[in-house]
Amino acid sequence: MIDVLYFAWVRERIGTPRETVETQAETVQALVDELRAREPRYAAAFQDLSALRVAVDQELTDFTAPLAGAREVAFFPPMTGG
Amino acid sequence: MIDVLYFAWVRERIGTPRETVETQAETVQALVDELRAREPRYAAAFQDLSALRVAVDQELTDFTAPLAGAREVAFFPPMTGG
Amino acid sequence: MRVRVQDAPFDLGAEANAFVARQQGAQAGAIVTFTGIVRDIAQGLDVMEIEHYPGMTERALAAIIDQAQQRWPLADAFVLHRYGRMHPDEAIMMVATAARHRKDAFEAAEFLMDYLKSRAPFWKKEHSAQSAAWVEARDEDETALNRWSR
Amino acid sequence: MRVRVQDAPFDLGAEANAFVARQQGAQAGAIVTFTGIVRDIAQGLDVMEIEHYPGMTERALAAIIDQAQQRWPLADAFVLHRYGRMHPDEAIMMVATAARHRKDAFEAAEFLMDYLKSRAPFWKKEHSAQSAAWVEARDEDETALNRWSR
Repeated sequence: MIDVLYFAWVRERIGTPRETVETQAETVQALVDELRAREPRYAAAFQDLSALRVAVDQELTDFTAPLAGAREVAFFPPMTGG
Repeated sequence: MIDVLYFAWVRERIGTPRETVETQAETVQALVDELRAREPRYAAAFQDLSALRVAVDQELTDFTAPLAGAREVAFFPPMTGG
Repeated sequence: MRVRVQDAPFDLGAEANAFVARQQGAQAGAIVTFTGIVRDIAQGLDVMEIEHYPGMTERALAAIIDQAQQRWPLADAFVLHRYGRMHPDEAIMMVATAARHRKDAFEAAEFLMDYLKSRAPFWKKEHSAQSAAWVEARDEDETALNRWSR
Repeated sequence: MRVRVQDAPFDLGAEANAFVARQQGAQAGAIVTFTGIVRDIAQGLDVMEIEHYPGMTERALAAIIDQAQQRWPLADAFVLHRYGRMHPDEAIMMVATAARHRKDAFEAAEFLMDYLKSRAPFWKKEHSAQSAAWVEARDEDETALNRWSR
């Protein structure tokens, strides 16, 4: 069980800001692959991973990051603060 | 006839902020030489020209600057604004 | 209080004065502020909407300030960033730095800006009468970060 | 009004807000301010006294702003500098710049500071209970100027 959060156009494409996912995925990449296989909207959101950023437990990381012990994963486009 | 202004420790050493000087000096350097010859307080103030800055008609310049047509010459130490 | 994330508008002048007042006696002779204002580049922007990641935002900003304080001898640093909806000419965010020397205050403020532009979880969306579009990250902002990795 | 030289204290926050208000509609998304505060480094400063050259001061500051506006695409720039007597923790001076991009606003503010430190006719004298001494120009300030002569 892991909380998955989406922001900006990723959120819009998937259609929800947050969901709880039942998964045994060991890495972010494995979780992405599971989500992609679910429904076209996930496949669309995760089509180009170079356009996405990921945070595990609110720390920026990359798609190879392990998910062991993680409670929260977030996907979003490159940030545009300031 | 030219107005000569002094600031900061130059003013303190010479003992006046401003005076009108009768001179035919053609350059700042020539004016400095005339002033130095006047009294010890001028010689003291103008002892080390590398420690001084000069403005002619309110524009920073150097000691070789001509005085033809100038109305105001100012001597002061390096600035410390900001 | 070094980080504030809020929906409400803020008064840049009041924030700057409060920041300076906190430096009393700290020998911080140099205070730099940066303020970002909503621009209406395409001459049709109605609303700038900013989404953020509550929880992570505060952590990310605090981590960026920690980095700045490790790199420069700062007396203090402050970041305030809004989210939600705002109009052209409204202030989006500000940073403030205090240091003994101006070079440190300037560099640290630029560093904070470069990092929070591309590493703090904010996303801008521009709404006009006709359309709405997410602002794309700029390559220059990524390039600006590289100068600090020396 | 881009230059102000005055004896009286000033309110940094009010000045910053007024500067931002003047940028309404100017598409200046980036506002940088620098404020210099009287420091009491030797822990005994009673009064900082600043002498200036009335007439030349305003001209020199305006010329420095002209130079900055030629080098960077600025929407606006402002310099306020006090003279006379002031106490530790009081503001001595401020600069403000407005530009479309933050890099221009930051660089122009640093340029203004570097130039007015060494090229505007102000002289500082520090008074303590025991003594009074003119502040000496720092080599670093002269060095800081050189980076702009590219």
